[in-house]
Amino acid sequence: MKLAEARVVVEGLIFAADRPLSAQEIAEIIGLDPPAVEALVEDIRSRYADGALTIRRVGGGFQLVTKPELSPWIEKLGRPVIHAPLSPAATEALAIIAYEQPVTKAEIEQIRGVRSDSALNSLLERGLICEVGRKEGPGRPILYGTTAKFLEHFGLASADELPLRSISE
Amino acid sequence: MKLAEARVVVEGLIFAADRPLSAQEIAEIIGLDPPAVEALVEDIRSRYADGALTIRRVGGGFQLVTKPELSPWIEKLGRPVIHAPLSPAATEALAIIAYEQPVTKAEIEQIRGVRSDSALNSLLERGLICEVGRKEGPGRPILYGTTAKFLEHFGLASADELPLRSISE
Amino acid sequence: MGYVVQLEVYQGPFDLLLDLIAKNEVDIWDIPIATITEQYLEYLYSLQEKDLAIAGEFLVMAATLIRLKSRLLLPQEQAVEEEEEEAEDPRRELVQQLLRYKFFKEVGEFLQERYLEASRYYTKGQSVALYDLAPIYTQPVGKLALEELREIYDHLLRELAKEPPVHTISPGISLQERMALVRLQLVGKPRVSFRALVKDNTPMEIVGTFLAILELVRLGEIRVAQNTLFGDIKIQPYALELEVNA
Repeated sequence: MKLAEARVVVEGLIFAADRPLSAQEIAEIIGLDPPAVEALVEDIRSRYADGALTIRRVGGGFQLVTKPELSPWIEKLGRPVIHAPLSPAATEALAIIAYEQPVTKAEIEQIRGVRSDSALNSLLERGLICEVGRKEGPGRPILYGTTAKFLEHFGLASADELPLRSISE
Repeated sequence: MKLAEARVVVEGLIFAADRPLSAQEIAEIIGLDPPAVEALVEDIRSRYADGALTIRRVGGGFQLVTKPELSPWIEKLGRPVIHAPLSPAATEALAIIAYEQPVTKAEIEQIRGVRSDSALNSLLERGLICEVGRKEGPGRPILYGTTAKFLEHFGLASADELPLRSISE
Repeated sequence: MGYVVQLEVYQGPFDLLLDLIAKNEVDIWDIPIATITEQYLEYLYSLQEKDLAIAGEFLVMAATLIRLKSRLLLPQEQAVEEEEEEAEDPRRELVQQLLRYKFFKEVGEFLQERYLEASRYYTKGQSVALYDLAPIYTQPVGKLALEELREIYDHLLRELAKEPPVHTISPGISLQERMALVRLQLVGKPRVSFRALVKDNTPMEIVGTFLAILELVRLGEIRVAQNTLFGDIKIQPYALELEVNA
């Protein structure tokens, strides 16, 4: 396959996928190596310069999205808001789960200093966290972890973009 | 708004909309008239010449899709599997189409008393109905009818074999 | 009667303490426990004066602070008894908890910001935009029977033929009373379903309860979720962890 053709296929795949596609996945489909895919994505992105779309890197994959400056126009479509902003309580709980996973509700509540049932429910409903197992011990409490959707929801390319843990602690 | 800017907004709207957008709807959002929108859509389409995407006209609106020649590649992403049964709304729309065909969306909505876009989309995706023509008159609205797949599912040789309506009405 | 409040903007006792430490511009490793305890209690008293209930976690922290204060006031004899062992600062554990909490609170704020930024990027609105890649429906029509289709159609036509029904509205109970009923149902429960709130199932009750829920959402007292079209509506108190029953 010629590079120009490969570029078009990569663009089509990223558009058509209903989830962010990783360079690895694309590479397997088109039979090139991941660095070549990365280069093609860069090429596509630069060709989008005077259009409405761009490709962002999120959750370890590529995703076709509209440029942020168009958001005031797109809001006029009245597309239902899938993700209302999370409450501070829920983001605190999510932060703890992201770093401490797998973690139980009791452990989260111990760090936050308050009950966290509704924060956890809200995160579960949005599919940002899920039950990943049970902890050994009395009551075998549920262990929570973050989902693939977590990074996508916050536009994070990978967990490395989360703030580093301070050393003082 | 300059035309170049309007073109970018139109592209963004078509991409982000959760339904095919008509020239009229786009025109209302950006404050141009429908023929100007049609011209912008043509411009976008021609700019897509050496890319993966194109704009097709479907159900009286515009929709961003991958070019048909890419389908062998895109199929490798896997077809989504949906287990959900028909929604009550879609079932109602199907009943109306079965008995009234050929019938327009407006006529279906008049009988149901509510908007029926997503019900029709769901039936189209399931292959139970299809576009069978256009009604003469203003706007030349699309006429819908049931498909061979529909007949097959209910073991009917033709739509004439549908159970007779009760006499009470 | 059960009464639900939210404690201003504080997410919990650690949040309140961190705010007091910041306001006093003191070193977190050298917290003036006497001053901070005093201010902490003052805050709780001010809530009481406003007739607001105080969550149990805030009271537990008050007790911890008072205990710390009394230990710091004790002469250092005990430390001497422990000989070589360095006398551990009794504040140490609290400070570690505070720092730990502070880190996650900041990550939470970072996530909030990232969310706002990320929400300006829109993804493709329709998933049907693929040629020859329609979803596979395992149940295209489900268990729908031909006879049902006819019944649905007949029913729709009968409804259409009917004169629009005239509804008379009786005064019934007020919106305020409906809201009070919904609040009452929520006391001590993580969530209730809309169906459970509507007992008599009369149109007045359904509409009245629905309006009460909308009003409570507007006031920020509850959150609602509906997972499927026409599905049941789940109602949760907002920020449950900060609520207590007076």
